Amino acid sequence: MAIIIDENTNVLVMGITGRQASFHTKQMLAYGTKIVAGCTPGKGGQVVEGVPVYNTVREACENHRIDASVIFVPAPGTKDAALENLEAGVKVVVIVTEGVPVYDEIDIVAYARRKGAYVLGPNTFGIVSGGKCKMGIPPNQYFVEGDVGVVARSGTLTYEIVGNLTANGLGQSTVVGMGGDRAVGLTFVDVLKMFEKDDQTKAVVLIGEIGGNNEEIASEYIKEMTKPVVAFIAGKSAPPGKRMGHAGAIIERGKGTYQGKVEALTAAGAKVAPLPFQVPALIKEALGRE
Amino acid sequence: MAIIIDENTNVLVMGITGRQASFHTKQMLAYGTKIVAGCTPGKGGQVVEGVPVYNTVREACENHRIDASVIFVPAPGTKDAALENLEAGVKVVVIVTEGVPVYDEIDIVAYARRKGAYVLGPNTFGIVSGGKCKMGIPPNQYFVEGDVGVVARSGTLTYEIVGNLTANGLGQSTVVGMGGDRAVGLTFVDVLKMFEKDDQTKAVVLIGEIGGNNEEIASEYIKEMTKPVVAFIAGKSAPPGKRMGHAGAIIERGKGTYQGKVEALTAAGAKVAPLPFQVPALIKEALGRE
Amino acid sequence: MKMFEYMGKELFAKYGIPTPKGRMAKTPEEAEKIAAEIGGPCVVKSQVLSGKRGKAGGIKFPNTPEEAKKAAEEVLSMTIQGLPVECVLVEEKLKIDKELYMSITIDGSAKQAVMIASAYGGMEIEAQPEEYIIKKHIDPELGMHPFFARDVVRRMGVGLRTPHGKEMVNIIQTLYKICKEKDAELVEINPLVFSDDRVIAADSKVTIDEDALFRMKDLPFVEDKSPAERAAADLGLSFVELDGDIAVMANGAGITMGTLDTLQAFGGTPRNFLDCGGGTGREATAKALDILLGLEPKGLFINIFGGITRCDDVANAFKDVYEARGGFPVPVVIRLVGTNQDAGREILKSIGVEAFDFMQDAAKRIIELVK
Amino acid sequence: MKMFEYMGKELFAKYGIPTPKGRMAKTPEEAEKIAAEIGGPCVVKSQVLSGKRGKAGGIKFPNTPEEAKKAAEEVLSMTIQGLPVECVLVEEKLKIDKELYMSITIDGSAKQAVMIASAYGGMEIEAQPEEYIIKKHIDPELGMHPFFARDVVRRMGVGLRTPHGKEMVNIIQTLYKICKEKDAELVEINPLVFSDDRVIAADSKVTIDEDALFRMKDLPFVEDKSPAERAAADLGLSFVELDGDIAVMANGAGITMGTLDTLQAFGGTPRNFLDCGGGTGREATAKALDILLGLEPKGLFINIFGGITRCDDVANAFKDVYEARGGFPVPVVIRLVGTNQDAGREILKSIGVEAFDFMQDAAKRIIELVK
Repeated sequence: MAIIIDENTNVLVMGITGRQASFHTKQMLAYGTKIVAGCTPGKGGQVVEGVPVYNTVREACENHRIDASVIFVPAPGTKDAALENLEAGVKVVVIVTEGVPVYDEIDIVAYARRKGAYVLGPNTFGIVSGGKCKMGIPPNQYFVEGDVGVVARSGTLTYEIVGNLTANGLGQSTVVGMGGDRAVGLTFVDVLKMFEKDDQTKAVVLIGEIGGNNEEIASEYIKEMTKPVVAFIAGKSAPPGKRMGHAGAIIERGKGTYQGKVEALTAAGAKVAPLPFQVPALIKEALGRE
Repeated sequence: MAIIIDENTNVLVMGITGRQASFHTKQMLAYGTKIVAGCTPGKGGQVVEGVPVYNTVREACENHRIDASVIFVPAPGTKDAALENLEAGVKVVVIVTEGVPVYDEIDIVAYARRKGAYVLGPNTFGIVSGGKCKMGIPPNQYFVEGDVGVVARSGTLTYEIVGNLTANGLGQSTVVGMGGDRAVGLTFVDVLKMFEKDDQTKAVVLIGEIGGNNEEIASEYIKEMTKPVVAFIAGKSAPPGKRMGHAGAIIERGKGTYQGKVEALTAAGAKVAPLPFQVPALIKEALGRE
Repeated sequence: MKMFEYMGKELFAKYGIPTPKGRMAKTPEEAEKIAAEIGGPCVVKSQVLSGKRGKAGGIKFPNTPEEAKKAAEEVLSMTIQGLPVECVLVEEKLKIDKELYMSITIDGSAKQAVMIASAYGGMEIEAQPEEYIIKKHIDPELGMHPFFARDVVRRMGVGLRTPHGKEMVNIIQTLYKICKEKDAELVEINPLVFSDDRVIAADSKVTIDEDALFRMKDLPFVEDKSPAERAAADLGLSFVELDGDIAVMANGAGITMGTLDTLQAFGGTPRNFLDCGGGTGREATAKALDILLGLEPKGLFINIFGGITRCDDVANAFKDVYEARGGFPVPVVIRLVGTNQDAGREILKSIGVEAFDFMQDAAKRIIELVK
Repeated sequence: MKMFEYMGKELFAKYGIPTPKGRMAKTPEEAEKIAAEIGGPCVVKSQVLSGKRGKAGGIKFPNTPEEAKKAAEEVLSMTIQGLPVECVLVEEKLKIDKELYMSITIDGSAKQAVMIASAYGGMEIEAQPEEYIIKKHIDPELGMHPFFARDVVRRMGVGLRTPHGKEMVNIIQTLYKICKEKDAELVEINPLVFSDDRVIAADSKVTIDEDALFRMKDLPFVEDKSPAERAAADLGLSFVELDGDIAVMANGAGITMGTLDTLQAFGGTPRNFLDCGGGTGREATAKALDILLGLEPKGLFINIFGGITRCDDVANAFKDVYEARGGFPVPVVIRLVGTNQDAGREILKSIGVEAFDFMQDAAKRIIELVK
């Protein structure tokens, strides 16, 4: 089944006439993604990689059912593009753009919550339902269909681990990039709950990193899960980060360290891989495979 | 059963130390309303008519369960007072204040919708569940328990009609003042739905007036109702009102006239009383009573 | 509070919405000077708070400063729909390639502001078929964003990368900004004009929410009421003059309408609408009675159902006026029930007036008396 | 972007938050003049983007303009935590009745801004027990309202009708206004001081979201990075110096951390963190390699998993630097897979470099080479 997107998802590409967006439109189409429309204001009527371009999301929605959008517009226009999609009723919005101001992110996430929509990112590599649909920028060849769900904060590290999984014969149900920024749409718990319910998914890889307390919160939910979870947490060797005044210290109160995250995950029954290349073996072990 | 409020409703009075508010606190207590707290910033610790006063709604909520609030603060502070109650989780907010700027009203109503709360007003006389609980300013003696639900836009006209009902032996389940302003919380349909579900209510009086299209929208729902509805629409003799530019004309497009409302209501199966004093007879007829 | 066209345009200009060159003039000489500054064909527009200025001859098209002076002289001596013209707006005459329509107002049913736009503006906007009218509500929590404006412009059939389209995207966002910052319940541009590459607000209609005037200290005050309406408004009361012969006072908008309806149903004709509800005290009620008597009606009908309004206050006000005038010049009927009813009736009795219990009985009685 | 204390206070003052009398000085003479204007005991505070100024002697309390000059002279010659003091803030010395704490920052978990306040401010704020700390999230769609501020002040135990309480209600609302209008990810007042009837921001810490600098043209630019960090930042790259001996380049924050972790797990020590992800092109990658070689490491480890980053771009950049320098001064190991992997490897082969397939193998190899 996969989660969030699949082979029936109708995808819109925001900013499709841009250089990066048109390149990745081609890549996504090659992966099999059903891209039905693109949107660039003032460029309605053009065609990019065979995809019709509209002036506004509403115009695209008048001509197609849009299930999900992937946003490639520059950071200053990202909030507007995201709100445009959410307002038009698009229920999955994937924001690849980096460098979006944090208050813009907060506004996007709040509105998405009110509209009952999923936002991935900002600053996400995207999402791939193995063999069915890719939204975003990961390299196609490493993502194959299978029964491992992956949820991650960072991009290339995910390719690394997914590459390892695939090389070891472990395909993926869905690989979800939540985004690397401070205020992103989905949490680990949101995605873990979806994997727990998804028939196709038999085990889950959680790719976290130091900072914040998302992994600690996720651990609480992992306790209730029936499916095995293998985690990798990046940043074991990182020196203590620069703090945001006293306020940062008060918010973190000692949370966010590598050790704390590993302990929380381990206590919740997840296996933590010390290094990225060790993830596949732990998954195989958890699934009783050789 | 009554709707929205009853004998178990814990009520907070906003601005309780003011002259009007303290007078009406006394009247509401005399009616039997369970007023458990008042709120006036900086006057926490005082006691008004035996009711403890708090500095903020949050402080009141730390000390009492607050089910409903009635707001008597002056218009410039009304939005803040209403949002304060909604933010604290109060689910019924009755705004008596007149003269609230319309954009403030829009903000209040939008936030209430998001919080799943009922707002009555601004510019409402309030709400009375006959014999159980009164929030607002109507004269106590005319409101008695019974099985007629009343929903109205304007205040004194409601007293007039409720007075007629009571004089004719027809008590009320709940009398709801939606408020006379342009952007108020509840609509006729919202309240009619509640009356339709309420066991105590056997018939409904709808007190409307010319302008807007609330009565027309209500007529659509009245078609589906099992309970009889008797309506009075004020303004038959009024000259055409002053319009708000072309925009007003475009929005109204001929809606909002006395004749249009009477036709819509009649077509929906409601009886329309030509004059206020004729309402009780139509209710008795509808209920098969003498 | 309605604003004059020139004030609305000043507001537009301050917020960056393009308006025609020109400004307001109070004398023909000023008009001449402005026309000379503009240096070409002009428009001289009467500034009154009423539509139909064009049909009334209140808009002239002079070609020279001298003609502008003469046009202003004529217009400034006019009275349009009962309103004397006190100033004119002198502006460049625009080359008009296309007339469009844009406004934002309050939609009470939706409890939101609503953008209304059409590619077919001008005098005939109300007659346009529904499908030529774009209506788009503005989510108050979301606010206004460029995408909203782009979609309106797209639906108006204007290209988003054209100079017109870009300007319109700005104008739409600015209109909402004005609404929010100035508590405008209406901002309307009709027509919005394409003139070569420019997009210009050729007219303005701006109405400020009177309830918000307390926080709009920087706006000029505009008197848009008749003297009697102003006197009532200063007492905090809502008043409208009508054509009949029975002056009416009641407490509450709904019951006042209901009172007029009842009078009319029994064959009477009301002289006015006067809502003195909301706890109007003794003194203000007395002044309101003076306003009513100033209308020289054939009779006076007072219908009070006391709630927040107290019957003794109303009775005392009545007695004050009675005593000050040594009686009433016309027949009076009072219906008085509700808060402090007994005290009120005692006061009335002291000057020989008997109050009624029911509105319908009282209404019938005043009609009999004025026949 | 962190702002100096004096800049934060200028921002506060512009928004109406009370700050101590005084201003910034770059020379002892200016400091003397400001102290004379203040006309009483002063504080001379070093302006550096680091805490612990007091402990380092960077805060002095002169009583006269002459003493202020001398104090400024001393402080302006100091270096605090490696940062030279380039200016001082000269201010009135406040009578301090009470020290409180207030800030607004971003809570990433909640995806909202959060107000943090305490009645017990000052140096020890982080050590206060949880129950003395007030945390209240700000709903972004609802925004900031007076009631929010009143409830914070109430919880701080300050009367809402006292001069202190009223001022604090204003300050809280203003802090959020600054956050939103200036894209501040942190505004902090520690301590907020009661001085008789006044409430004064005795310190300021303001950090502007670097991602929002494009729309904050009116703010002064503050350099808060080391020269190497600045060079990397100008290339759009994230860079941190560390203590080890292997320079590292990888593409993506997570994989860069994972690379450091892997190195360390096998006994290596990284010289830096350098994320050159996000599609950095040939030229920028070459410049980044120059930065790394400038660190004089014992070895260089490049770990690329190409996605949006293209392997041929990285290989070309490597070749460019190789050729420009006539070879590398230290051992180099490259792991190169992903987008355009074959093209990249061909380029590397042309200069005799063989790329690795797996990170772990490559990591082991560079460690061997630098031993």
